[in-house]
Amino acid sequence: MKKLEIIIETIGLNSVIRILEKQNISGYSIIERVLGKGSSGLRQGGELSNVMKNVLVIIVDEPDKINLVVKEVKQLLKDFSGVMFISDVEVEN
Amino acid sequence: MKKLEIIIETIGLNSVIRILEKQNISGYSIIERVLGKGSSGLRQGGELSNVMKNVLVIIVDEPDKINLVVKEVKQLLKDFSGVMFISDVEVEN
Amino acid sequence: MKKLEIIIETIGLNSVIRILEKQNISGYSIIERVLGKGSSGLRQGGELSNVMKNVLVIIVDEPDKINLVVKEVKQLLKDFSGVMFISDVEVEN
Amino acid sequence: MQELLINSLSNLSSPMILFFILGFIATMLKSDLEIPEAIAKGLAIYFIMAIGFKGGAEIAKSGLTNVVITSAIIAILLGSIIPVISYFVLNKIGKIDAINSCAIAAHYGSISVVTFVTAISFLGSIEVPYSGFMVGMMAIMESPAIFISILMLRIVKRKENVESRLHYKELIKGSLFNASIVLLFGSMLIGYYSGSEGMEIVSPFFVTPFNGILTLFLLEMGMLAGKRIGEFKAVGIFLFFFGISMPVINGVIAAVLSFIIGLDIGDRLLFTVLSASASYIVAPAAIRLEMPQANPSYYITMSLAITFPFNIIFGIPVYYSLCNLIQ
Amino acid sequence: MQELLINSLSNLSSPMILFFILGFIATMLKSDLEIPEAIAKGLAIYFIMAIGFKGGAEIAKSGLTNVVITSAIIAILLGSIIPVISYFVLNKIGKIDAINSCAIAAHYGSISVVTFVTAISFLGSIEVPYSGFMVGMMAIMESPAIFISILMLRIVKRKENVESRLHYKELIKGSLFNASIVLLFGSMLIGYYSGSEGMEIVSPFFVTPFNGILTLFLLEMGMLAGKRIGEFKAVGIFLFFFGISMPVINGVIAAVLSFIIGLDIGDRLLFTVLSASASYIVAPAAIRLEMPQANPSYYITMSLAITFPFNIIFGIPVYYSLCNLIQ
Amino acid sequence: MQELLINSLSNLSSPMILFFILGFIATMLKSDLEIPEAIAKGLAIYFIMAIGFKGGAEIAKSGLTNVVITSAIIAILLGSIIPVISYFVLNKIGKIDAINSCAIAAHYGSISVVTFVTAISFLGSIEVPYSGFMVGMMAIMESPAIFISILMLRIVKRKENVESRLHYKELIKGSLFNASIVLLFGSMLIGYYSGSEGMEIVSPFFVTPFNGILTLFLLEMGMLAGKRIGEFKAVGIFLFFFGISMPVINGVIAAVLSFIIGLDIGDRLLFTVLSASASYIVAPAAIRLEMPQANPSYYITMSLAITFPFNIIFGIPVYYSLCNLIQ
Ligand SMILES: Nc1ncnc2c1ncn2[C@@H]1O[C@H](COP(=O)(O)O)[C@@H](O)[C@H]1O
Ligand SMILES: Nc1ncnc2c1ncn2[C@@H]1O[C@H](COP(=O)(O)O)[C@@H](O)[C@H]1O
Ligand SMILES: Nc1ncnc2c1ncn2[C@@H]1O[C@H](COP(=O)(O)O)[C@@H](O)[C@H]1O
Ligand code: NA
Ligand code: NA
Ligand code: NA
Repeated sequence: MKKLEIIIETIGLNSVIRILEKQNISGYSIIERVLGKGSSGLRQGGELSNVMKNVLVIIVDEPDKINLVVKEVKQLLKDFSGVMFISDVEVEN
Repeated sequence: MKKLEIIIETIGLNSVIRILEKQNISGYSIIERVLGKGSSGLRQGGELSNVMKNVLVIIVDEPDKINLVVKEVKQLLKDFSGVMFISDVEVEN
Repeated sequence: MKKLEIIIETIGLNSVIRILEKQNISGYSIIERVLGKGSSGLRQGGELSNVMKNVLVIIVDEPDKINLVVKEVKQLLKDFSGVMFISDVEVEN
Repeated sequence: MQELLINSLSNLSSPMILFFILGFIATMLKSDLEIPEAIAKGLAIYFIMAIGFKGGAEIAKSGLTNVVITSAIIAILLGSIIPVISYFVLNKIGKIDAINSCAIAAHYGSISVVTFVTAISFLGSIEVPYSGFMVGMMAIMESPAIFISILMLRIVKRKENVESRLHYKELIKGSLFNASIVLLFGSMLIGYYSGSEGMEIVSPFFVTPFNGILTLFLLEMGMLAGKRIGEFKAVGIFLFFFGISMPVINGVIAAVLSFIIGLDIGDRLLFTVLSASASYIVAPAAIRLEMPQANPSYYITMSLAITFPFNIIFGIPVYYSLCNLIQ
Repeated sequence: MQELLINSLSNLSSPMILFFILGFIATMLKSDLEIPEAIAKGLAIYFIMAIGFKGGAEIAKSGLTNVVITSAIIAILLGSIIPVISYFVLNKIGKIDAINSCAIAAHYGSISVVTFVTAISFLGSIEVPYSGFMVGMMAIMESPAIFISILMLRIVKRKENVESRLHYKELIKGSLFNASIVLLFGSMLIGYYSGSEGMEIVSPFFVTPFNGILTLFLLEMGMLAGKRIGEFKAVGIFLFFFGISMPVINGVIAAVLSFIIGLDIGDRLLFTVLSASASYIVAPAAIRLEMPQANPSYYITMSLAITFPFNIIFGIPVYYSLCNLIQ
Repeated sequence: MQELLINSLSNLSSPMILFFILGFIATMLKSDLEIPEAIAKGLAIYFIMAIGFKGGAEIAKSGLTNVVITSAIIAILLGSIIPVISYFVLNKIGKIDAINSCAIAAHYGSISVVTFVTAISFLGSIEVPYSGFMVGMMAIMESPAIFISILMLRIVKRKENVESRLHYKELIKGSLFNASIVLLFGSMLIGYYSGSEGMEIVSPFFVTPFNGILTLFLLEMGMLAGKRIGEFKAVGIFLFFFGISMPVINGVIAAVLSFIIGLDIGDRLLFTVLSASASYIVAPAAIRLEMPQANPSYYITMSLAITFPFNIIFGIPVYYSLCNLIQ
């Protein structure tokens, strides 16, 4: 199985969830209030609009499904700040 | 070394810690307020009881120890919502 | 690409960021309020000084750059509680 | 009847209720109004301290009569029979499976602190007094239904040889020493012990702005309730009607019982409200632990998004008229 | 002139403003003073409820005259022309690229609730009344500038065939049903409906400690503003001066317009302050969504760390003198 | 003696102290009472603003005499000798290693704001006045002990050639410009500058509900303290006794010194309480940075879970009697 981690600015979260829903992803996890730095500069919170904070979305699924998600999120990341990386995991259930 | 990530509903955290303690795991980390979706539906917080939130527990240890933990947590996941996945990491100390 | 995860006590965060800046790391992410247990005992929060909480810093970069960071953070971890681990990731952009 | 109308309208025009409705609607409209959970949790503690302290101080002033003991018995009785009745309605009439029936029953047998606080504010607005010990009755009624429901499930399932998963220690800890019970009894004791002198010290914080702070809290509660509106469909029509009719049935039982033991109208209303209310903080946590196969969407949505708004908006004045009728 | 001096000094010696400055300085000194965001968000809700309720209750008492309709028209007008003027100043004089010009223009056309609250507190201190409906004007002025700016960008970019990215649904939802608009209008309605009786109930929370709580809130706002000081250099000299001169220009326009329609001095000050203020909660979220190529460092730093402090510390008494001059 | 009893009992029946004990016990019983940290941090800021402002306003009213300078000298003196004495007790009598001795000494030489606030509330309850400048003394006493302890460690370790790790910049920033010092002095200045007029504006928030809000804060502090009870065993019997006897010794020293310089009873009590109290916010952060080999479990548990409760519950009335004796 593959683990996809998407770090994206908070206002992009809804769009990511819409993609996951469209691709019928069975499960995902969200960590809010992720700060950071990237090509678009510092995101260190400290404002009331949440524009300067990121979220981390974790998705573990079949490689094929992950690829479909990656393709769509790639498109999304043209408009939203963020990064995305994939690694191998073994799922235990 | 292996990295084990357990995402489990908040009320299951104490049971996970008990397992880690029993297996003499030397270290672990906990991220609270993890939202998500899985086979048991949405967990999007927004209630005062913490029943609708997850935690993420990260454990890095020897493969053997991780296996012992996995075995016991698997049992636990029959009663609590959650998932568990393992990956390879290199520890630097 | 490599993913470096550093879990370190909150008061060490500034020093980590200084290293990342010195090494010209292009991006990193920070998750605050990480609790845990390790060789220095329990860090379960519950105090107003933040001395008993950790942060998780995630850095995805070229292996060479990661190695430079690892070397310096290793030095840092002599004085601060924390652990550090590396894994392989595929970056999608 | 006319009185009911007047009370209902007066309730509906109280800022507290209106802000609750505002919060509910705002969230339904998907307004991005964020509710800092920390604030909601802090306010919950404030209200428990405030009513506990006030109850204790009142007891210190007026003393305790024998009616307290009868009341405590009634409280335990109500907490024990409501889950049983609820179970049968759910399982036999609604054809809900045994596990979910037990889980939901536990919630309706337990109580909601915020509903109680709103009823106290309602009594204040119509200037009807109530006894300080009633706060203790709330604390007493929090846990019995949870134990009874777990017991029921064991009886029902005893043939199925279901793998037993009773976390005795955590359950008892969580039910007897849970946050609100410890804090409620503790605050009552403190109020009792520090008396009217203590009351003077804390009243600019616990009494004067009480209703104002309640508007803020109910706004947040309305938002939390409104957030679950999406899960209404999952709950289904039967459970929806259960969520607004079971409270009335439980309320009638409490109104009658509290009349029989000779309580005054204010206390009777509070008993009625406690019985009609459903738990959405303590019970979910306990039931999730003990009945993992039950669906939390059911019980949380029902108690928080159906029964709680119903009680707050319509229930309280209706129950008050009910208590006035029964005499 | 002398009056301006007196008002400025009195403003500068008000605890609210002083705590704002303290927060700003403390953060600049890199003091580790942490601002629990949950508290700031909770206080923001408190102030919206408080001024909304008070506005509504005031309308219930004094009624509405035709001036409300003229005022609403002026509000929409101001919200529509300010972004256009701002755009031209930024793009033609400052040579800022079209996208960032549009993005910044949206912020200066929209409003800042906290600046408005501080102006209300200023009017209270010099005992000048204002009309309840002005709170509604604030709500009305929040969104038009955002729509106008997006429109401007489309017009400017129409030749470039820029890939269009208008999130109609989210934009309208976020602009019409956003937190502060729903809560402001809702609170006004509640205040109107529950009237002076309701006012009595909530005033120990929403009126009596209002100014005191504002000191705490402004301390936090000062800290948030001070935190961005590091990004001043990134903003550059032109944008810095824009951030302190555009408010004055916008203020003059509003002062004149509101004088023409015959408003009293209090209401004129509020219109001036609304026009002079720049949004740092609603606009950033909307603009980030619609104009991802614009640099958020610019607009957040300018509205939160330059214009907001300027208005709070110097602007309000200056605008008051201005309004007094124009008559 | 009788007076001590009366004061002790009166202290023990104050709602503030009782809620502290309730929080402590509730957490020991492992009640799931959660403490939203954001609320605790917000309240901490509230109290610093409240006492700072009040102190400054008081100075504006009564002026400053020469005693302030002597007091400031005494404050620095106490902050410098207490860590030295503590070090010798810990290292020579308790056989605690040099690093942990220095670390703990820093905490007992520094101060606890909440203990000071509780002492102010105690003085209010027995209607004994204190001087506004004493709030400044608290700010002055926060950092010297931290510097002295670091110095001591360098002297002790100079032979061992321990790799030096002095974060000069961060240390000085963290000690001189730390949150509470900046906010305390800032609030005093604001209170001084805005005087009795400003006081009138903020007093419905900073004065009237002060004691009531303190009950909520002390409940939370009690919970934080109770949460560490599990680490008592790790601390050991010697350090436990140190935690309840060293404060008394330090208190006696302060009581004598403040008597010698001719302070009134209220100010003497405050000096005594400051000396007796141990830091659990500022010192831990500084010491963790400078002495990473010291065990934070020791100093946090001792100052937060042993000395703080001891001072709050028993210490303050005892120190008051002490101050009364010495004259
Ligand atoms: N190389 C990286 N490693 C880890 N996190 C990153 C990296 N680059 C960007 N991020 C995260 O993604 C956010 C947006 O990145 P960007 O779009 O590059 O500004 C940043 O604020 C970081 O939280
Ligand atoms: N495939 C997945 N990837 C990431 N997180 C998951 C996945 N499945 C479940 N989760 C997380 O685990 C929680 C419980 O899952 P479940 O027991 O399947 O309902 C969810 O709320 C998610 O936070
Ligand atoms: N083996 C481990 N796996 C995951 N997290 C760890 C591990 N060891 C330590 N940590 C984290 O690192 C922090 C400091 O560790 P230490 O320096 O070993 O006390 C702990 O509080 C944990 O949050
Ligand atoms: Na009930
Ligand atoms: Na404006
Ligand atoms: Na001390």
